[in-house]
Amino acid sequence: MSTKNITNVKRKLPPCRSACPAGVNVQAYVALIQKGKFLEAVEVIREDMPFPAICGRVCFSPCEDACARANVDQAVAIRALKRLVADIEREQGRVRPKLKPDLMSIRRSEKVAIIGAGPAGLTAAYELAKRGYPVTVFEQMSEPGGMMRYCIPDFRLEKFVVANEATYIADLGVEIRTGVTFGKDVTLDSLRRDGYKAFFLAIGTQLGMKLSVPGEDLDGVVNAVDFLRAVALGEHVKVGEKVVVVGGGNSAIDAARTARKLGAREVMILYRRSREEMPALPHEVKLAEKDGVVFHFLVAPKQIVGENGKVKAIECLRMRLGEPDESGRRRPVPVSFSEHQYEVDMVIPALGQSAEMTCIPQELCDKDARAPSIRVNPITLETKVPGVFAGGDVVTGPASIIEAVGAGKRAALSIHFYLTGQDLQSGRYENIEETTWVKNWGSIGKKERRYEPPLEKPHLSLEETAKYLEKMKRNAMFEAFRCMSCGPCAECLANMDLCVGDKAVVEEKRCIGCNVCAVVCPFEAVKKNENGVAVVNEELCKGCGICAARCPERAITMKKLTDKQIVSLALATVGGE
Amino acid sequence: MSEKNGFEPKIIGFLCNWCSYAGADLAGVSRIQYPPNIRIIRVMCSGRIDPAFVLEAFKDGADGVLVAGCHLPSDCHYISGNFKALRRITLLKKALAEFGIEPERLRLEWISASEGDKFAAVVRDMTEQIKKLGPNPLKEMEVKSQ
Amino acid sequence: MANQKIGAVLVIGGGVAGIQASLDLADSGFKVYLDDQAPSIGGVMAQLDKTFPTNDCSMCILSPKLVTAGRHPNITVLTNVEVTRLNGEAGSFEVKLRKLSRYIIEEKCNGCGICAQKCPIEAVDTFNEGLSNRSAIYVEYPQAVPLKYKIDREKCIGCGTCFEVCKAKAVAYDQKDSEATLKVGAIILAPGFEVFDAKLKSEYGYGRYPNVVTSIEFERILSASGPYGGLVLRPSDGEIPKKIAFIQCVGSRDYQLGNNYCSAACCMYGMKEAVIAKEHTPSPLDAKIFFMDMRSYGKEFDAYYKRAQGEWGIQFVRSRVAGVTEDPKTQNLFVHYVEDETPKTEEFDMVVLSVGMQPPKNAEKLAESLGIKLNGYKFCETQAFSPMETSKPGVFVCGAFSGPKDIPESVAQASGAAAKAMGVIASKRGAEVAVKEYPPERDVSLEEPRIGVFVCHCGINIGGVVNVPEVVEYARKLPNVVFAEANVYTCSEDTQKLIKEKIVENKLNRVIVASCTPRTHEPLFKETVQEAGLNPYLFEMTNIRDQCSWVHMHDAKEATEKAKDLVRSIVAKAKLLAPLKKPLINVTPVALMIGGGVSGMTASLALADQGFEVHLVEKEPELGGQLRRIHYLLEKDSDPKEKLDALVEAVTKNDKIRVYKNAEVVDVYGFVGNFKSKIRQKDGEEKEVEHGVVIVATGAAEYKPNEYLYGKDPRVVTQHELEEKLASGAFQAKTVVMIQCVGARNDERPNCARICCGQAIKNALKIKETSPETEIYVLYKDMRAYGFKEDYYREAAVKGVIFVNYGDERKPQVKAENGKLLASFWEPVLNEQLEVEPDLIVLSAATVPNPDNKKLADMLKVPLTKDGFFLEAHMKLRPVDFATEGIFLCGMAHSPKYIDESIAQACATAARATTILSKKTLEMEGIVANVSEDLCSGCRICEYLCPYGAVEMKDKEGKTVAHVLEALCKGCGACGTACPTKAIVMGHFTTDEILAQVKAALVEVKT
Amino acid sequence: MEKNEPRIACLMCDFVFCQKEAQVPRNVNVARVSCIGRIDPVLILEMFEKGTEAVMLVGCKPPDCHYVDGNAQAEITISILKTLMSLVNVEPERLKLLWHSPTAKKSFSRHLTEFSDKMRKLASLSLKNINPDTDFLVNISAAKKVAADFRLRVLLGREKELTESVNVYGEKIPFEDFDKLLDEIVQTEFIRQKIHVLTSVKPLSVKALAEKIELKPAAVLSHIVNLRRKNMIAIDHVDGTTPFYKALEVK
Repeated sequence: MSTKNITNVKRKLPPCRSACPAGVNVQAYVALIQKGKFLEAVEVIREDMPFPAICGRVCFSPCEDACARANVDQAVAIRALKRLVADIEREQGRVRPKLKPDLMSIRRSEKVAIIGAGPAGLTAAYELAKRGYPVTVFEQMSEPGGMMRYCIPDFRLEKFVVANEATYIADLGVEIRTGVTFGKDVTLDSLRRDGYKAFFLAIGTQLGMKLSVPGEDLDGVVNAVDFLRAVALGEHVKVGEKVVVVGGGNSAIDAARTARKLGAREVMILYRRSREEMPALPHEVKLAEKDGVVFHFLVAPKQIVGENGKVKAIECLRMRLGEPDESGRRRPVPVSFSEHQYEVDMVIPALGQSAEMTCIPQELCDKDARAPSIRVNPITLETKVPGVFAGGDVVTGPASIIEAVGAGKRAALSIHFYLTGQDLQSGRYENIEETTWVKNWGSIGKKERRYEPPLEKPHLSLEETAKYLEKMKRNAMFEAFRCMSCGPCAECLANMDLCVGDKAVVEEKRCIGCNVCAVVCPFEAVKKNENGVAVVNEELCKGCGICAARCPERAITMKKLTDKQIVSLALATVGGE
Repeated sequence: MSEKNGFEPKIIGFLCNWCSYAGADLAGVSRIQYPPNIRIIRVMCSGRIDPAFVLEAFKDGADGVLVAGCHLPSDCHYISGNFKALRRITLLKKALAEFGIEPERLRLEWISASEGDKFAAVVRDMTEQIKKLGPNPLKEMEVKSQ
Repeated sequence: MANQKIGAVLVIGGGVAGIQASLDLADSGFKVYLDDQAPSIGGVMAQLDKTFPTNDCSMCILSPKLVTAGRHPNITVLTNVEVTRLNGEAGSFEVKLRKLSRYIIEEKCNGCGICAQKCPIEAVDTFNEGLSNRSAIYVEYPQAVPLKYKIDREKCIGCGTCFEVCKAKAVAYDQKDSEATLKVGAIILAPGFEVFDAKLKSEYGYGRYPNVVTSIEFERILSASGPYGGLVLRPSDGEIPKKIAFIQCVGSRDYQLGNNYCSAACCMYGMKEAVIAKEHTPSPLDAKIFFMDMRSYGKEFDAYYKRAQGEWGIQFVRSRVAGVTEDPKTQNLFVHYVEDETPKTEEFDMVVLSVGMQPPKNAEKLAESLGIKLNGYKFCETQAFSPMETSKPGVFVCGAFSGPKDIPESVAQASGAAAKAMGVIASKRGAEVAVKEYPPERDVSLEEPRIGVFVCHCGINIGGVVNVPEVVEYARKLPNVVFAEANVYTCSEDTQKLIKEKIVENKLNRVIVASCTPRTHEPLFKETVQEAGLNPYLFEMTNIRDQCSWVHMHDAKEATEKAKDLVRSIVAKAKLLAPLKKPLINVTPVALMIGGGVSGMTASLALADQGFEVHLVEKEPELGGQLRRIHYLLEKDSDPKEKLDALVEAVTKNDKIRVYKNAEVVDVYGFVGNFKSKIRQKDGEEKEVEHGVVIVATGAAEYKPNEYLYGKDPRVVTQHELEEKLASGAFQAKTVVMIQCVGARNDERPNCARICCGQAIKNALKIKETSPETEIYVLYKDMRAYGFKEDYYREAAVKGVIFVNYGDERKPQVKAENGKLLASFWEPVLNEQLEVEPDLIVLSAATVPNPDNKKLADMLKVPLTKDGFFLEAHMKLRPVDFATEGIFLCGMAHSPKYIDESIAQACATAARATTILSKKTLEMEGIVANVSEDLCSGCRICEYLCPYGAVEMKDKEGKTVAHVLEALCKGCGACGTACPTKAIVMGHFTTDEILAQVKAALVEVKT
Repeated sequence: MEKNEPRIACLMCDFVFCQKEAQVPRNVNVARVSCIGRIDPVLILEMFEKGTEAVMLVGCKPPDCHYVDGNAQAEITISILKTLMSLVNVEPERLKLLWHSPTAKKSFSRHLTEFSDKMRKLASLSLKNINPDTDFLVNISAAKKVAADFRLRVLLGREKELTESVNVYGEKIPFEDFDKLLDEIVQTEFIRQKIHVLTSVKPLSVKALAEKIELKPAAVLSHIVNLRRKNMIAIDHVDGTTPFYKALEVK
């Protein structure tokens, strides 16, 4: 059973899942990886989102930020695990959706149009298709994937990976129409006329933000988005000898690395704040440094110096960090008389993106916003026009893939409610109690990460690849064991016949209230009630049975795996009894 | 299973407050287990126990009666109540047979406040013995006469 | 100054002496703080199996006192406490105390014991003298008061299990030691003694040979609640011994060890242990006691000795044992000793060492913090005429701390010390204690019985076995039960409030609690119902814990059925309960003192000091009694003449004391609080006086021997006569022979006269002082120089006094030939008959009871011993009380004794009398016999049976009927049972009530 | 199955169990459990009692454990069981705790085969069982009672807490001290339980017990005293000068 439909129920979730905008059941697939059930693990991820391979590569992984393991040593390498299982799955050949019969059986007639085949749009399409809606996705570009396809360089996210996951969605019956420009080829009205009952605008942000310093028009100033898209489209892109990238996000890193790979001799990144404040993923930064990219922190451009209409140098100011701003990061403040110049021949601003005004229907445009965007109800994503929903970067401004996925899921749910006439507010992830039920942090042995994501794909022969993969699998399992299974039973189905539904049961009459069960329970599943008798919280009990093994009065038994059963299992053929 | 084997006798225990009742308490404090057949009735002194009480108890269907007091000669809180009990109960035992009651059904024991063990042992032993004797014959007579 | 006095007393030490002193003070209107270093009170007596000479069960007689002290509203029991400093002076002290942490919140602990059952850590059980283990959380023994657990911090590993299982939430690991300051007017020291460490006598092999045990260990071995369940077993192999040797004087009378004194109690307890061991052993047991002198000097002790030799067949060997060795194979023991100048070895299965008493370990610390002096042995220093006074005014002492002594001596001293303390703060009586007021009683006589039943879970003690909700449900359906409910702890403070509310809400007129034992908890609940306006006798209790859930732990179903039976049975009784009045008796705050010797005068002064009037009746023309014949003391610490004069002067000058000389009491009528007596004065005139108590202090006299030419030859004198000679300077002799036990320890008077040995030593030393060249022979049976008197015995021997032992089979011979006195006697060391020509033969004549005792005993309706001394209520714990309330005895009327002992007893009677005289009215127990006069045939059986003289016959309309003096009735019920016409009804235990209870218990429940 | 093949029970944490292809020797029976910390020491003893000759526990190699520290609990169990087994007079090597992982280099089958081979070299336990001279059954039933005893189990349950964190007084108990204490308790309780088992068959004297247990009579007596304290034993009768003790039923 998918868990996403029971979201209004008060539920306790482990921090990883609760941090994930898409609500991926991390604990469950990690548990499956512990057991080496890699393919099952991918399926668990797909319960909640359609991009295991993509997210396994480029997700910001808020789950890892939240991971309780960090209290002991380091977070579990969740993203890397995800990538590995997705890759293992791909090894097996083309993946066809294996939808559960109960989902496939419902076929609905209300057509849904989704604008934009980026992560938000595709996710919404995926979710709606699973519910049996006929869905059409309209995409301006020639390939689906949006920024995933066009803005992330191949060395980070291979094109075929995006293609595969889009294909998986198409295989569910989603029609993806590429090369269709919204606002030009189709409009809301035209689509309505074509019989579409609901709409999801997930057009993303396509325009790179400007530096807003003198000299920005000079030849040799290319915005990161344009630069990366051109590369992705396979256009011939000329890079300079000395390239400077301005910005600290992943795009900046991508642009820098791409430039370097395209032959730039020197590539530097200028960032206003210090390394700690950089939004880019740390391992990406590391890779960039490995690629020879030089970082200059606490530096901001003042002007681009040109010569003959071409970029000659960039003049910068030193910055220092002041008080924190609304984002919580410390605001950079220019240091007077600290002007200095770098000689460069190419400047790539990578300061973020904004939506294209032309794509946004007039009636939906948020005029108050700094950049063009669509105002929506943050929970339901409905716009002021009934039946029209919007989400993703176009609403939030440039954000992460996983946030877009989350938006796609929310939109899909809203559209479903809209089309079935239900209250849009209902069924949301609310009342989430996020707790880690592991006690005694001190008693947990430190386990260093044994599975770091491979920095670069190794060039290996076929045979070697198989071996490599085996090794990776083993490391992945080690890594998965670092998970402390903080949450209640994740219904991972890892121990299908043993632990599912197995709960500790206290025989009240025998319980003396010594509290040993609560002491040995790795979670907080047993507590004494006001009568001093141990009570098992079945929601939290994961059926490990340690309490039963330790109860000094032997007052605890397991519902399924009883003592008697263990003995008879152990003696089944041996004792002949 | 014969009826006799399933028979659980009811025993009335008259215990003096100062020694024997305290001894029974000590059996409890020391968690010494004995069969649940006895129903204890507290009196201040074993000298208070009228032979009539014992006879009434038998008449009401008791299968056994225990009278317990302080050790002779001088443990008695009331100086000499235990001697009085000794005389009365000894005489009564002799007379019981005339009522058709086995004298073994009536016991007089001296149990001090520190003899929890002894109290439990007496109850255990008495229960066993009366089980062997079977139910109070007066009860059977009653049944027959009805 | 007087205004600053404080009406409270601190009693240090919670042994039997401390408890007695506390009870006397508390019953006389003073606040008492009873402190003990141990976690519970009871002291050594709690460890003993039986007590001599009556072989009473020690716990049986002690435990009611423990409970009373624990519950007394005027007594605050402070345990785990040590005194750190004392400031101030008599009447107004400030004492600093340190209370060591128990790690238990005493107010919350209800003693259920789950913690100890579940504690995983074992420790050595010191109460059982290391013969068994206990848990790291423990009470010393099951009857301990207060029944509060304690964590042995040294052993506890801090696993937290006790905290978890304690339903009362009483465990507090963070509890710290605390300091407290008390303001008191006087202090009584009763810290008791320490048992001698037998390892120091290495020749006896204690600690090396498992079958050598100390006497205190042996007490635990004998105890039914001890490690071996009361069966005597050899620690080496668990076999029942066939032969046990008792070695006396281990750590006593041992000059080399520095313990020259005699421990005073060992001879008797050794004998007692031998006797009880035989009793507890199913197979034949030989017991042999190795002793130097058999010091069975106390009241009725020699009779015990005789029975031990005869009836019980204990063997006695007069020899100091040289050593004990072990047969490593059998672990039997060889006792090596010398008898008849011949070295002998005898094999035994077990050896018991009668270890002596030592001052408490903290004696010096205590003395330092209190500023009192210790004697050379580090016992508390006292003087013959002030045996309870320490060197610091306002600080008194009693019990073994002032010198080794047995229980009755300690108890007497304890009461005596209480009297002394009362004397200091008499003006503040009642100042520190609150009298509890109850609401007026509801008249329920016309109401139908409306019974409320409260069933206690007692945490899981009951609820874990008995299905309490089921019992409650069952109780609800019983006839007349209008209310029933379950409580987690019915005894808790909030439940008391609840019970009171429920009584009012449901108009309950009978209340039943089904919980633990009424022995400890009935008074609490009675108080509760009384606070709700019900007569306390409308309360009943049934015991479904100690006598049900705890003893049927593995049979929940049967236990539940039994609990129902018990509830049904008690409900049947409760239906019939009637309110009882606690009789109130007015008290005349006057004492009648019969006898004007040192005891009578001391007791009179002690009472007068507290403001009570005393009529002191002396038969002789002069006050002073036997003291008049004493010229000097063995201890030499004071001049008896001076003391006598001071006493007489104090008595005659005291306006509270009315002295009648040449007078006698001819009639006593009445009962406690309300006596009327006639005193016939010198002129024959009879005067009637009213008084609340009687104290018998009639003393005793020196036996006039007819043995050994006494009266026939002037050179044969008694010790008293010798003393006169010595005092007047008329003594002159080259050779003196003293013969001990003249008129004592024979068939006619089997008991020891106690003081003659001391007299002989005293006079011998005096002779050696004035004429060192005089040869003195003391012919004795046993030199009974007990306690510190041993020092003088030794001194006399060192100074050349020759002590020669004789037995009954070879008594000394005395004859006069040719004007010469000849004394011949057997000298056992030389093994030959000796003959000397003494100039003087001194007979240590027995002390014989006052010949008037019989008459007085009849008048007072109190008993005498066979010897003709007065017989107290209980030889061990009530040494100065008669069984009849309001009458007391002291001094030599009780039995022969030294001056200090008489003074202690005299003060003791004053304290005991004060517990009555200090009250305007006495509230008696309501459970008494009632005579239905119409039915009474006047047969007098009840009068004859009543051990308290509470039944008297009176005339009612021409018919003689029995009448119960409620003040004297103790409610035992013996009369009611015996009454042939059933005219006597026993309150609260009526025949109807008991029979209803029986009948209900036997109802066959059809389920 | 061939005769003389040692019967081996293998209990395996399900998180280790994923090599379905593992070759299991015929004399070994593999049972899966949720976690190796699930194994109550009593169960292992029960297996020995019922004819198993060796037991192998397979758990996730520390610090891997799906339930955080189930394997640490298993270690505690094993250590106490080894002590008990030597008291029972069963070679402690008959009990093996194997840390394994599904991807370990050495295959699980090899572990099993090696263990089985080792066990084959030991004398058969079932022979001990048949031989009335050995008190295997008495010992094992005593050991079971020890393992089921509150006193021991409460400490086992708190071992980690007390030795790794602090006790109620805020003190940390050195592991060696705790281990020594546990050892003492196991030794003591084993003798007591053995006395209890022996006397539940028929009343015995101290001397007879001392001979059977090979202990000094004095020590036996002191154990009896403590059994009495817990109402586990009582005097049955006295023969001459020798008391005979009989075990009392414990719930």
